[in-house]
Amino acid sequence: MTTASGDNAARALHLDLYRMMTRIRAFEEAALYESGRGNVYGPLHACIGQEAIPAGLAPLLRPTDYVTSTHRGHGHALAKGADPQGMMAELFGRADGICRGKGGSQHIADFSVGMLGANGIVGAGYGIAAGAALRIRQAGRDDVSVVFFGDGAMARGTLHEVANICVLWKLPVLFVCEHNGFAQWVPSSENLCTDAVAGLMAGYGMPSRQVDGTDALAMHGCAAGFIADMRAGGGPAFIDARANRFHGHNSMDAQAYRSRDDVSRLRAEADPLALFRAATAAAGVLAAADMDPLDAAAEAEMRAAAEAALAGPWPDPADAWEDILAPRKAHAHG
Amino acid sequence: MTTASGDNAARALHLDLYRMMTRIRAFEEAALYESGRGNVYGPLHACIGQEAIPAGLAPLLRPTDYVTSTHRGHGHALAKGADPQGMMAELFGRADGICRGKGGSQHIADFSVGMLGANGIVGAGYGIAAGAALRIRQAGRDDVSVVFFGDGAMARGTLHEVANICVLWKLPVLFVCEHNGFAQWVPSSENLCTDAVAGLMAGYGMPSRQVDGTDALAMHGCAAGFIADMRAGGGPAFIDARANRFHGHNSMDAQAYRSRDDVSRLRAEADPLALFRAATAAAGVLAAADMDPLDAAAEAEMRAAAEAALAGPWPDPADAWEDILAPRKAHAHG
Amino acid sequence: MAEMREITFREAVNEALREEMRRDPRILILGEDILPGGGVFGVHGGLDEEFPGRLLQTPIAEAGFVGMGVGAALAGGPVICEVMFADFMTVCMDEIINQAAKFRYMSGGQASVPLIVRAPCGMGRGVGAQHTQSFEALFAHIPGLKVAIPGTPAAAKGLLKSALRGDDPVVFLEYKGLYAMRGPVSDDPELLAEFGRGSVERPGRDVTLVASGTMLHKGLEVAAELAADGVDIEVIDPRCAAPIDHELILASVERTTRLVVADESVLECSLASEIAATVAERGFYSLDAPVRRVASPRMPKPFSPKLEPASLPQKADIAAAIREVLA
Amino acid sequence: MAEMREITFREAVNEALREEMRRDPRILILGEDILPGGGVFGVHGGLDEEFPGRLLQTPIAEAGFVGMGVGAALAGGPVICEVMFADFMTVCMDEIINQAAKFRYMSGGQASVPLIVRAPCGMGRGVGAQHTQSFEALFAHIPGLKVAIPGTPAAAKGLLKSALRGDDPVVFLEYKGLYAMRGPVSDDPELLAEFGRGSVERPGRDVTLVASGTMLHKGLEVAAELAADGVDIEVIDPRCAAPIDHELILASVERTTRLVVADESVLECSLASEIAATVAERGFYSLDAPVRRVASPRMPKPFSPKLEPASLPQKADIAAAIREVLA
Ligand SMILES: Cc1ncc(C[n+]2csc(CCOP(=O)(O)OP(=O)(O)O)c2C)c(N)n1
Ligand SMILES: Cc1ncc(C[n+]2csc(CCOP(=O)(O)OP(=O)(O)O)c2C)c(N)n1
Ligand SMILES: [Mg+2]
Ligand SMILES: [Mg+2]
Repeated sequence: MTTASGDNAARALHLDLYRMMTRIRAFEEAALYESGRGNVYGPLHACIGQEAIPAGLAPLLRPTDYVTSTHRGHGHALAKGADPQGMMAELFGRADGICRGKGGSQHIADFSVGMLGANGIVGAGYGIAAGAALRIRQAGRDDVSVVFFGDGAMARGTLHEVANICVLWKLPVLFVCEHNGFAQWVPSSENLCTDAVAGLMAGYGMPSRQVDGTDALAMHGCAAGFIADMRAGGGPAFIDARANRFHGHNSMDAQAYRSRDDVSRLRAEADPLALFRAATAAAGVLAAADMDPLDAAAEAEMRAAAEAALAGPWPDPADAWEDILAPRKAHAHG
Repeated sequence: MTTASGDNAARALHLDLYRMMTRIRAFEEAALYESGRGNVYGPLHACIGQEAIPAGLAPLLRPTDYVTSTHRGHGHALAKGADPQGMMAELFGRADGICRGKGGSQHIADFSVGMLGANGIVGAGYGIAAGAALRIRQAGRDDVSVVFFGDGAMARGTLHEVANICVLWKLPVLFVCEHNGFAQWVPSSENLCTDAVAGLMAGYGMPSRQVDGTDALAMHGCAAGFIADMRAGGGPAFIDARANRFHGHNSMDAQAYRSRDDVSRLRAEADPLALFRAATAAAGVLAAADMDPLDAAAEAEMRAAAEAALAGPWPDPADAWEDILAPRKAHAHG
Repeated sequence: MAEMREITFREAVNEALREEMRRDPRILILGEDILPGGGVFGVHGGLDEEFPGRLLQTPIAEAGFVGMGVGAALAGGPVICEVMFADFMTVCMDEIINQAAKFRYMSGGQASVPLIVRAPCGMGRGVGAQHTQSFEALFAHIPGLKVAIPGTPAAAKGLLKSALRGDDPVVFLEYKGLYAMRGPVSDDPELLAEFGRGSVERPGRDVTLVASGTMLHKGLEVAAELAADGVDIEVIDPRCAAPIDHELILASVERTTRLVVADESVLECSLASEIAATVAERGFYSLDAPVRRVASPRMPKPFSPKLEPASLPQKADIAAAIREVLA
Repeated sequence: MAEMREITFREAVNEALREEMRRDPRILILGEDILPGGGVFGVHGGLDEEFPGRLLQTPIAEAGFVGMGVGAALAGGPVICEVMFADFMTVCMDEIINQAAKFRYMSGGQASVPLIVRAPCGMGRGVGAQHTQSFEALFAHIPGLKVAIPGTPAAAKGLLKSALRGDDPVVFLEYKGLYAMRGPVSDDPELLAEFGRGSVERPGRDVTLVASGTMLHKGLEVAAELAADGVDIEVIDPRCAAPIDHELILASVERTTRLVVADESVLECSLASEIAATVAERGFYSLDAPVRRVASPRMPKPFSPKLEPASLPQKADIAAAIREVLA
């Protein structure tokens, strides 16, 4: 890749990766700001510190691919192409929220881009992603299904039930563990008997790799290989993506269980955006001048999204009665 | 172990192993016979062909150890010391059945000897065994808890939830997979994505071994090591015990999915009792003359158990109202 | 012209699956031990031959494969998950209650979840407490779910077809005791049964007997017997536990002024309770006597043949209840 | 002499745990995120310090650790499993419904299962459909289980202590909206509350209002308000969904001749339905008006602050129901 077109492609990819990371960051900073002002209803689970994971995958995914997500789902939704203004309006409980104000942060979904929902039940995404993958294979499509989940979620048996079936049926499911070292305030060492979680999948014969989840390029490279393989008919794969959660479990968590120093150190040493800037600059691919405008654009985009969302309409209480069941169809009934 | 006392101990162990196998076989032959005569209510799941697994463990277990079992639980119950007459009466639905006729074959339990129940829910035994092991550790006892389960049950997520906790908390649980190649009529290859099921536990760092489950001595040897380790404070271990189910899934299964020849071949080549007789004779430890009387005694014991059970009383319909909740205690109530 | 034939409940389920699978190539079936013989209760007989690759034999992993059913339904088109015994639905409750039932709502109407979870339920013989339960009330309590408990082959076929043409998650419970029962079923493949519509299986003037599942047939027998004594019982199969056809029941009670509800499931917080409460609320002034429920008593199902009958409502219980409300 | 103090519901739960753990060294607590802070709702505050090693922080594996709760209970002595939100009990239903509830029966009385599954339930603010449910009706439907839904600190403390001294599996549901509420509680550590015993929280002559959980407090407020209009409402906290104190309710209705039941859970097949049905059956001739139920409508809980109120029974609904039965 020393050709000019190779350089251009690399540059474009780097820009894409950084743009997505800074957009995710800006979305959540804006959301947290609005949360502080009382505009967000309910708790917010920020993925700040983990942006490289969804951002690394974003350029690899098509609208017809599927993603399932968690309580910490803003990054996944943005990476899959969901509209930030609709998302923001959802956090505020507005009528023009992406889920009409019925879901909130923990249930953000955008079916139009294959984002099959954040989920309030830890470990619920595995089966949903695999079922979507089953549809892909049934239809003879070469799409893939990605399930994001936390390290804490690896303790749930649904992972194993689904992993076994995915290998048996060779389903195109990419398992992405966002290994941030905590489940709420419980350190991973109290939740999982092994740190080497990729090894838990090895017994199934599922290709599994540990990746630095603060490195968007590394995430991208690893996922690219797995996803290409799946599009060519291969079965599931697993990524153990190591990253850090800079904020508390959610917007109500004061983090009494870890010191400010720990968090400051993480922010200083393991910020995926800063690391990316430094590495790309060192490699001579992108300069600060390339990335600063992306930061500014992201910030502006997300502020605008928040402003627009704040100006949006509240739902009518009667709307609560809609969307419980499908609208009735006309049929011959006996 | 070339001393005379070693020889005596080995001989005693061999006799114990064989006695338990032939007792399990005789129990189930008698039960199947009574089932054919209409005396057993409901389906019977026979473990004939798999007797070496519970028999291999039996000499290692104390009454204060725990066992949890499956729908195919007669062998486990006998190996743990349950009374065959009470068991037989239970199969017949009699008032003097070991569960007062309320459980039947799929729910045989004998709490007096630490047999915490056969179970009609595949995969339910893992948690129960681990919870019992938690009590053992809380009380500072050096007992162990054994969970028997089929290869089909390895597809259930509860295995993994519990395995992870057992390793984390170093609980004395011996996981024994009775790997008979079928789940009902589904071959294991359609149920599990790997034949090497011990490998599924390796990721947890749980000591795991594949053992010939038709060889009572091999079972005994493998389990002895694991159990000794647990009694000394060690954590869980896993045995993948390979054996064969000679009968159908249960007494209602005509086995349309495999040929008579297959079954005949298994009976000829993989009968744990015949194999044991041949091997011990070849090794000069026991002779036919040692074992024939055990067969005769077992047959007589189980026939007597069946006869006595058949003579036992039926429950009174009003008994159905007992044992739903604990008897009321006297308390000060506010 | 459509013709009526007498077929079994099992055949009716099979026909519904076959006809709808012909019509809609997206329909998939997931379940344990469904191949090669069509499943423990045989309802899938012949389908694998006609629709190769569309019946997927799953590992023993109900949470896993019902979760996959949710995903496959979300990603387009109807999916059926068979849970071998309704009792085992306890291991995939989250997938049904928190996922399938709520996705349309939580997504603000974006999602459709045409997932049908079929399960044989109710009393068996000699199978004990973990293979005999009836869970229609548990699911009827959950918004976002439809719950079918057809009492006849016609209801089974019509409702299952309807479920497969709909866009909602459906819990479809088949009383094991009904599989071998025969009844008239139309061969018109376009004839569906509407969810939430009960059926008057026997018109009558003196008492309304709402009887679901196996109780429908015990109820019809009691009605035939008491007719000899001059008691004219209207027997209604509610067919669905959600939505419930309250209008049909209330209209009937308005005529008869007396209500008995018979339900195989356990009494407390049951469908029988819901129907009785609704009539006490909305049909109170029609009633000339207390309502009476006949249901399973509050005990796990025992194993022994001598104990089983005590755990199940019997014809005599229905007859006694009817006599009481007429007293 | 025992003294009464005003403490919060949360403190009442904590006191019950503390007193019983002092008394019975076998008691263990398993749950997620219960250390170091005492759990998401803080009910375990200070217990780890006093009873080191007896609070076990579990992985996110409810089926696993509640299954272990069953085993530990079978192998001797009371165990508490905290499920962080009642909604998550869907992932360990088998352990509760098929194991804990049935072991004594299936073993012919050999087994005792002193397993208490505690879970915060009911409406929260801005947490949506998967963190707001009330499942007392699901568990009340299952024989072999006791189900507590204390409406006051005194009921919470007394019932939890009673559960911990008993030998039966108990589903113990704590309405999140009550944790901060204060009420009088005795400091006598030997004072228990009996399972299946309701409590008259306000005597009255004109209407019986059976109101559980958060509805108890809405009901008491309505009663205070309507007292100004000369309506004298008897307010009963049923305290348990299984067993239900039907005698208390029936006796009250016999005096008042009118019944309203208020329940935060979804209407269909609810505890409210069970109580209404029972009164329609056994107290029919006492009733001078139709029974009325006030419960959550058949919708998943929405997220938006503008939608949440529509999903929950309000004081105005209780007041309207009372006016209706008095009309
Ligand atoms: C089945 C279930 N159990 C418990 C919870 C409560 N809960 C929500 S998030 C969470 C921690 C999840 O940790 P992890 O999977 O590592 O994700 P992270 O928050 O670190 O992104 C827990 C315990 C839940 N939502 N669902
Ligand atoms: C949760 C659950 N799913 C399904 C079943 C039905 N079932 C009973 S036994 C069985 C096969 C079990 O196979 P395996 O674990 O290998 O045990 P084996 O019968 O071979 O001893 C199945 C599917 C069940 N009892 N419980
Ligand atoms: Mg985490
Ligand atoms: Mg097997």
